Amino acid sequence: MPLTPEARAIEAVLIVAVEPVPAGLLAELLELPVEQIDPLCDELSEACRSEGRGFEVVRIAGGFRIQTHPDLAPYVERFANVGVSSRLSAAALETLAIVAYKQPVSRAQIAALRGVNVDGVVRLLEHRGYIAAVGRAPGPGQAVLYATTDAFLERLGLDRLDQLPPVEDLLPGPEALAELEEQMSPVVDG
Amino acid sequence: MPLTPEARAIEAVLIVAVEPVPAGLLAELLELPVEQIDPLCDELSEACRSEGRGFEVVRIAGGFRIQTHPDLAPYVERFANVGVSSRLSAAALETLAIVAYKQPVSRAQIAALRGVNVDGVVRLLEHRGYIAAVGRAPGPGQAVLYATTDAFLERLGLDRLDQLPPVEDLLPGPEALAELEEQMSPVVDG
Amino acid sequence: MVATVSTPAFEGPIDLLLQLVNSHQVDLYDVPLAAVVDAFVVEVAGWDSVDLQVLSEFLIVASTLIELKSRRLLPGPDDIDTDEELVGWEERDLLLARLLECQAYAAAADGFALLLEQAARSVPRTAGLDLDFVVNAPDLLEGVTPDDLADAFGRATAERPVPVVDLYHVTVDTVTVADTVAALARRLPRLGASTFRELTRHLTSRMEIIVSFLALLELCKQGRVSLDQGHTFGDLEVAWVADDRQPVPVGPGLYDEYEG
Repeated sequence: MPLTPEARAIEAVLIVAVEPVPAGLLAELLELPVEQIDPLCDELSEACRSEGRGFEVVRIAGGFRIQTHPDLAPYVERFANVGVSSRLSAAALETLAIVAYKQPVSRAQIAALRGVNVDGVVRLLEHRGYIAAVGRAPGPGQAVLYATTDAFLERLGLDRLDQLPPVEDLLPGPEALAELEEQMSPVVDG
Repeated sequence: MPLTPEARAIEAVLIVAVEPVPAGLLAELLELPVEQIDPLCDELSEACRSEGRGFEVVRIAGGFRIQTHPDLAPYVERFANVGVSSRLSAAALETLAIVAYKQPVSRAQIAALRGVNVDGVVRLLEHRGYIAAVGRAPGPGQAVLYATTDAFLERLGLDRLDQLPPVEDLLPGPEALAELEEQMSPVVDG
Repeated sequence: MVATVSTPAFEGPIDLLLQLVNSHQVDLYDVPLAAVVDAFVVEVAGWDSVDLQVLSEFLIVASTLIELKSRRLLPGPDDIDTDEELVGWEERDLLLARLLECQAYAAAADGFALLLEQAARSVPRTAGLDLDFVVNAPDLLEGVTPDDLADAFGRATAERPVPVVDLYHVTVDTVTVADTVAALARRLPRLGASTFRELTRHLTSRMEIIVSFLALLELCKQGRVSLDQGHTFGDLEVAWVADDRQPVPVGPGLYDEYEG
């Protein structure tokens, strides 16, 4: 049985979501009363079960999210271990370098500097323990700020951050960064 | 009709993937001959369509990926945080077209065609990940040669470069040619 | 190295021609050649060595434009010698070929814009792996030294994104040649004689100055002003030729407009 339009919309949002999405936010996006979200997510969840999808829709602390079906963990683990390249890509290394030299820094600031969405790369670096969230920026939005970890220093064979080779810092300061961030209009071009 | 175990496993892998997964890698993970991957992905794709899911399974940039259904763009865009990127200018798009059709191509070759300095535009396109330096031209000068990237294919929603229309199809028709010629002949008004 | 010529609407000779060709209202001959040449000269001055290829290509484009434009601008015989007309056919053919190729890429660019727009309607899943999966992948920083990191930082910062302001659809308030002819026809009789620099002193945009120049040429064609330039690049002396027989025709549509 095909999904209802509302359940489809919820599924699409959960597909792009990186964090669990609260029912309140889903209600807002769909312009529906929040009481209707639970039944819709149940519909979605049930549809995944009955059709034997490879993922499930679950409610966890903070909201709803899509995750792989536990049955398929062996494939997912194999993918995680085989599918990742054994070296950091040039893009990932450059992002790591920006975090190392400009820390603490937000994802949006890195994105503004690199001109591309860096969510995936930041996640990877965080996942691998090279960088970590260390706080939140003051002001509106309260963006999460990232810094390098002790594991990062260890892997590079350094004791302290100030042992990093000096670089000519051509990057704009915080104010210019904020401005740059603003100029990058949040238009999706693909 | 429930998915086959193989299609489920592929779906689970695509759910955790952050970039298109090549058929060869899927075959390796599932321990199946690579020829069986295409039909399995077709099955998955068809199941998504017939059940009216909020996402689709597509073949893009040489691999498979899960993406939201275009119908649901209004919800997904509102959910935002889908990427920080600004639109490409007409000049950037034209330069990108030249690289796409003439790759590998040097900056000087692009400049000769466009009749302007293209350093800034090439840098922008490289920075945005649409093009990348892929080598150097033989001969004196050893100009850096540029080609389009997988990210270019992804952002244009293409699987392979040869899906672009042949350049011959893009040339203006005979009427346009006649008109051009007429405009370029030295008419003096009296 | 090829010269970049940037005015709000035009970028370089080829772009310029393309725009002229594509928008049917613009006269091919109304090209701000001085700006094109100025920019090129500045560019050449910065060269370490002379690139003959670029130089000659520019000369072909520029000389073709200059030839075509000068015939149009200068008062002269109404018809031209056919032999003379044939001169430059080869250059024009070359230019034509390049224009055609550029048009094909411009069409491809339109297609790209469409594809980008369509593709942007679908967003890929990038949530990645749940963190509770066990990953035994090798250390991704294996073999990376602090110096590599510093180099990466250098690369990342050397390629800062250039904020792009797309002026493609910006329309500016245009000052028309017709209006300027009318204004000069009122102003010049009082002044009697003046110089181009004097007449354009109050103007702020290059566009207005170009339009004033074109308006003066129109008046010159009509025999209402005399123009004299003492020496190359000297100030242009403008003198009103008193003629009470009939007023200078004014009104929209009487003069070719500059669409720069």
